[in-house]
Amino acid sequence: MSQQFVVAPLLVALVTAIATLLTRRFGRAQVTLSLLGSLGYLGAVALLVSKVDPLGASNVFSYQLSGWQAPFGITIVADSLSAFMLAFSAVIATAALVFSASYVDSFGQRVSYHPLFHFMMVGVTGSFLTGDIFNLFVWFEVMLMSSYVLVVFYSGPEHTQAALQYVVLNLVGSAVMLLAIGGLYSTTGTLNMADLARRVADPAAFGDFAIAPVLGLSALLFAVFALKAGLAPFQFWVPSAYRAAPAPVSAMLAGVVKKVGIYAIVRVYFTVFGAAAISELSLPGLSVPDDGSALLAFYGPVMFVMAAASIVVGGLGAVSRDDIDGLLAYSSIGQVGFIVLPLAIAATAPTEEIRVLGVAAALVYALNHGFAKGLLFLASGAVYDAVGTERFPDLGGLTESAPWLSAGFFVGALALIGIPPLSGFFGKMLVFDAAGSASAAGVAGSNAALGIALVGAILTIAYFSRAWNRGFWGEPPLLVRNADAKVSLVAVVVALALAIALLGVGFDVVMQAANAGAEAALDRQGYIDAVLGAAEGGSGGGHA
Amino acid sequence: MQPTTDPAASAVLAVVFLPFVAAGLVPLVYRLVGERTAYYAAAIALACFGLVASQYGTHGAVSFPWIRSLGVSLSFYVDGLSLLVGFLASGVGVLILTYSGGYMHGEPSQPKYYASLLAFMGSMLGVAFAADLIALFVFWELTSLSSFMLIGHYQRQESSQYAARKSMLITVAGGLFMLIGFLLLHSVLLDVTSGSNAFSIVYMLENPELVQEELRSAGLFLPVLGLIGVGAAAKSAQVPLHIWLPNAMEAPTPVSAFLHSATMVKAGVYLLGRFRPVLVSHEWELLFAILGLTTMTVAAVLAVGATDIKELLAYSTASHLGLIVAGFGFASELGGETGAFHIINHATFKAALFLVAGIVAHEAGTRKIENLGGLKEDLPITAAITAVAALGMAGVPPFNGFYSKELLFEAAWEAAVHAGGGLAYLYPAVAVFGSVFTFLYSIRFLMLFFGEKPTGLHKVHSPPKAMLAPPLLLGVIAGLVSLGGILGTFGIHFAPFDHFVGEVWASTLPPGSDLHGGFSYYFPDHITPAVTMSAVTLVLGAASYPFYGRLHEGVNRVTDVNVLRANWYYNSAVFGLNGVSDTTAERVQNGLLRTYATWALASVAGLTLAGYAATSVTLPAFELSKVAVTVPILLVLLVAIVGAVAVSIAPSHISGVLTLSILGFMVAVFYVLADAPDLALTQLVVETLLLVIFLLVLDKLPAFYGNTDRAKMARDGVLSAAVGATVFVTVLVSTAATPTDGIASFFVEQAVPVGGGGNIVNVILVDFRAFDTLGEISVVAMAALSVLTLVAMRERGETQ
Amino acid sequence: MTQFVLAGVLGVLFALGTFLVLRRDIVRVVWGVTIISQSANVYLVTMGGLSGGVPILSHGGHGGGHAVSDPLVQALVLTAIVIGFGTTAFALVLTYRVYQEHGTIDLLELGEKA
Amino acid sequence: MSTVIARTVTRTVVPIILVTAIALLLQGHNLPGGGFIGGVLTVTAFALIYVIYGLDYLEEELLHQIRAPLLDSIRHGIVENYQVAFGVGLAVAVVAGLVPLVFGENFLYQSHWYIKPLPIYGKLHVASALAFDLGVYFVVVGALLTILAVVGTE
Repeated sequence: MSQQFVVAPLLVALVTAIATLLTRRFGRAQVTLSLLGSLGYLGAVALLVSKVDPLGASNVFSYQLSGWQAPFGITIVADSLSAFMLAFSAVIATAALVFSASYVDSFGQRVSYHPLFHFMMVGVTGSFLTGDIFNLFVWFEVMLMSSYVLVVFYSGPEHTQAALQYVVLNLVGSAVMLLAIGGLYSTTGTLNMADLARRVADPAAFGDFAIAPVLGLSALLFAVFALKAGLAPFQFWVPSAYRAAPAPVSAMLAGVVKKVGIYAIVRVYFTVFGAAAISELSLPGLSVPDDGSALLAFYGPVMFVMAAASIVVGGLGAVSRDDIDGLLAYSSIGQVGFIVLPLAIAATAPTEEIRVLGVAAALVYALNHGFAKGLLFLASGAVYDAVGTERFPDLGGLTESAPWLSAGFFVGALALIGIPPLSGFFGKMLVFDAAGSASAAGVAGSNAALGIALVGAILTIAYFSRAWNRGFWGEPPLLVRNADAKVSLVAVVVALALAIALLGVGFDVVMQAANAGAEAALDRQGYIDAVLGAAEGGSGGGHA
Repeated sequence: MQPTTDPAASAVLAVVFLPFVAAGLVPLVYRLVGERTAYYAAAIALACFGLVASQYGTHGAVSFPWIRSLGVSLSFYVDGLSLLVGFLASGVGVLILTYSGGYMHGEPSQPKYYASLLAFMGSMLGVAFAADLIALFVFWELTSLSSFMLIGHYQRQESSQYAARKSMLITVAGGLFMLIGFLLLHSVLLDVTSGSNAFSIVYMLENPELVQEELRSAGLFLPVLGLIGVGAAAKSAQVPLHIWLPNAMEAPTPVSAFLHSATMVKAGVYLLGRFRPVLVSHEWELLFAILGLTTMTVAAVLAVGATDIKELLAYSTASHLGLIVAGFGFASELGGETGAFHIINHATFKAALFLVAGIVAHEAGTRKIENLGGLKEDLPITAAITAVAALGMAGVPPFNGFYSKELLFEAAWEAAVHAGGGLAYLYPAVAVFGSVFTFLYSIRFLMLFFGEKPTGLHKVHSPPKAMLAPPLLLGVIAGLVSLGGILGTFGIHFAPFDHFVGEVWASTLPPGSDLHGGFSYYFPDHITPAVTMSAVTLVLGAASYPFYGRLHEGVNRVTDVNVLRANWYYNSAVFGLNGVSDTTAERVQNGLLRTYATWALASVAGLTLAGYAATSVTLPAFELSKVAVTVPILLVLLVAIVGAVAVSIAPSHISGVLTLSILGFMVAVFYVLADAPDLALTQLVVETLLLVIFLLVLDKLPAFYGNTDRAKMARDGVLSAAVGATVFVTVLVSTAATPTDGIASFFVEQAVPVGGGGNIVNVILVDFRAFDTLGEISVVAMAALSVLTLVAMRERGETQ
Repeated sequence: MTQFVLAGVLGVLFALGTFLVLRRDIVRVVWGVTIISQSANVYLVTMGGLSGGVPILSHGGHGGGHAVSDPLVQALVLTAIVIGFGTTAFALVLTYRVYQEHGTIDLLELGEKA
Repeated sequence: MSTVIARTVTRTVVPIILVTAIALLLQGHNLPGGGFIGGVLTVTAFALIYVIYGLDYLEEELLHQIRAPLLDSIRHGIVENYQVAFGVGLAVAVVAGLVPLVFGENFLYQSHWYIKPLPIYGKLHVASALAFDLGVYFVVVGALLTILAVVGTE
């Protein structure tokens, strides 16, 4: 029973966080430890991925913390879905950290930057891996607490104000999450997600508890996840927080932290609640399938409306922004809509194929958005570092003085627009494909989904082409002509751009991983067996 | 048909990827040879041309696996149509790149220029040969992208930026429509082909009837047709999406000649030719014949209104693309023939004319039509080239454009007759009307070389050889094609040429179509409806040419009316979008936490209550509950509420904090009564510490009492009530549930024997669920870090 | 009927918290958040059942000797209280810093400045 | 504020609080208490000294050490010690969780032993969880003191 690799990424991040906390007095050593820790994290994630997704197979591993058997102890679970999320998060995090080492001023690094960054990764990793709903709350809080501080990091007027909004909304969110967890525990008698999935699917076997409230309770939880993902109408904190945070932190917030909300939606609604035995469901104007996915039928329209609103608000808001960060922040709102749109389709899908396709599309889009938006925020940071501003009115002609940086930005923008063969194209294509397949299968609303996706995609072209013209072409002002982009920063941007191109050309691997992730997300029984079956077989019982 | 051999995989692969590799090497080459990079690039194009030529006579598909999990392969298909576009892309490429060697002398950013041109050529070759819907789309979008880069070549100029963005918005967005069309096609084919061929164009070409049938039965035939049509129309500048093409002339002239007349804009018509065998039908004819003829006419009229020679040529290009679209649109075999032949003719005369325009602009220093004239004295060879090309463009017999236009007239007439007359006679009528304008602007262009030299125009120098040779070659080819028609009348045919055009034609027809013994063309020797139409065109054209000036004015007066200009709609939309964007940002993200919280909380309440309503949750019976609230607990809770109310209406910060701690202490007492001593202790100490921190902080804050707006209070009250109601229902429904086998009993049983501790709560915290505690202390540690950061970074804030 | 009283109490507490969160004064907003999270804790404890016994066993090792209140929710709430303490402390210091940077704790004024 | 009475009371009360805090920490496994509560109570004792005597007294007279503050904006070097305390606390908790890995058990696995015979005490029950709880204790003490010191200094 040495499946320590499951917990390894979390431990590496945690140890790194503590090590960088204890070495604050020794600047150099701290940065070195931090970078080493980040590489170690990358390695731990790679190990986990290689175990979960060896060629041609996908496994589910569960690990009982403190050695207590599920569902009593806390379980962490590594399956293809978690592995997918962890894998791309680890890469983006490493890039952001390397960038930070030469971007954030050394005083800031010494104060708290590195421990906070790694604690954020602890929270992210814990959230991706945990198989316990309350434990999810705890890791959310770890992630949030560090992100609060990182948003307010520069501690100026705009930073404090942005953080205030971010903090208050999320504190309310935390309370709502507790409420939901309490209700679910009281209703079902468990906190373990696999156990929860088993119980809601067959309440008769567990005391015949009332299943009806589960939908409302899960809706409370959904709002919290939507808040984390920055989905309209919970997107309000996004623009100011992304503007306020240091560039690499914005890259993390948009590229990784938001995706935790997406992951939670996929995990909790498709894996855990997907088969809730809700039989009587009345949705005005909508038909409810009788194949045991009635709960998802409720979330289909909900997710659709939220996704559509996000796409429109984010896309429209981004067009005329006067600064790169603002544009990227609004863009993030819109892009999260693109991630959730195929989930809405998956929730209402009539066939298993379309359901898998929808979830896989969301995963691919999440990955692409992580890379592309991460790159763009880092590029924005590098521009700021070189020019001293990232406001369009003061920019122009960057391609002349910073060609590599501009090329990196261009690749990121094209990836989000969906120009092939960059990875972003496949994200967009799969979103269209999911909606198109649903449309061909006659699912209500799928044509609307196609339309919204198209509008959003055109808006993306509109705002990025405008940004390009204003910032990168045109007459360079003096500041830009004297710009001296730091090689270490530009290198990270270019490396990410290359990664985006490689992921597109070698998309087969990504697609297989996304498919495996989607299948894992929908393989409820596999998840339950891995957590509860395995526990009976061995790990926790014979304790002490 | 003679037996054909399969294409060579390596050659096809090389022809598509060689330009990309070469493009990647451009910066290096430029460093070595400087401006002579033009000839390096031309050599690459020549190599591609040779590779394409080596595949002449082959027919079939080669395939390489790419994204297996999606069924996407990198497969290529060689037939007449793809070879034609391949020849155009590489052949015109050779000429353009050579020409650039002279034209771009001393221009900035040449490496980017040549790299983009080569990448474009590769993309275009990819479009030509791709036999997989996704692979086709990949190359399709890459052509848009390289076009964006090239139009924006003079990146400091705002007009270039405007033009580049416009072309990107229109062509890339159009591409997205096409992508959706492809994906719908794919999802329909997925069931039929069991997945393996769902993206395969070859499969579709082999089973056109099946594909059409499946599409129709899924109700997706029209959507797919329309979506693919939008993609083609955007790329091939069909009305009203043509507006990007005139602006694209901001690019250096070789680019205009290459991308925006000879090749990239042909991608759209190529697409129609490619899908014609699969989708041709009554609806197809209606859609594309009308679209094409409209474009042909409208763009020809606009060309008459042009004041700049490149603008004139741009509208002319759109017009001729319309002609080709209309040709492909007509469902008869003749339609395919028209399109196939005119693609060739247009490429020769239009590329030649663009290069001529480049010479004129380069040597005369102006592109204004009114400032030019009498150029033949200084540029005799150029004048000769122009004569052949412009007369071909005008459709004057016996020049090459005449023969393909004859085919259009024939196809239009036949379609009208076939459709039983009536409104269908508009086809030939509009075709003639549009052709008159084509005649007019073509002659006007030719007249640049004749007549008086305007006073402002000085001695015009001869262009360098590198700039003269390419148009000369194109002019010679156009001349040869023209000659072929005359000879054809006497039964002498350029057999290989006719055979090739026949191959192209065959590619655009469904299997089993009648090619009437293969393609041949000749000067008409008897009166047919088409000949009559040609004659009418020439007579009307010649008769109205003297009034060209007035027509020019008239057209411009009409296009001054905003609502008649597609551009006006584009500009209004794009600039209007900025306003909408500002409004969105200001209204939605208004900076007020109250707005944000209102939306978020209202959504939480709404969503949750909707969830309860959807499952028709029933509130539990009055007496049934697992929760027994005793009287002391009740009293404590009531005091807590009083505390909370007092907090809400507290007149000052201090009183608020003190009442808040009453609430906190009541909660602690509640924990005592609820048999939770650890919680009570914790709550007590935490409450004390919080009180201290509150007081310390409040000491520094001003006393602030937000003045109360009654309307807002009422709204907040309603929202608060909704949130309260949500919680109320949540509490009620969750107290009613009675699951068995809850996990809690396990902890009670195991705490002492295995956990080794009597305080079950503590055993849970440090053993059963120590993982939670680990997270919890991380948060506490970070809270301390956060406070440090907030204070320490204060002075540093300004540095970033 | 007691559960109705309980539900009513919690509903009112949440409503009051919500009302405070919507105020202009940052300090009041923080109070609101505090009330909401304390109410969530109270809710969790009541879900464990109120009529058990103190979940502390004598060290003899007999497990099911007497019925105890659900110790799990108590542990969860303890975690939640501590986390809530950390975040509230941060929010308070943040409030102070907002005042330092902007010279106001009026959210309306803050919003208009942005 | 610092009247003679207050100072006298503080001198008496602080040791009592500290002893209670440590008792709560140690007995937490069996009786109400534990790392968190013990920690907060310890902080209360320090807070009392700090309120009555001021931070300078605590720093100079009681701990006899003056460290140069790492961050110039944090006036009191003692905050450094607090920070080390919560860093070390986290480290202790994590190491306590990691040790079982050496024995092939899972992260955070806890065990307990009876050590006997011992003079006077008879047998002693030692739970490995105490190490973890000790980590919690240090985190709480360090973190809360940091917050109080920083907020107080402002």
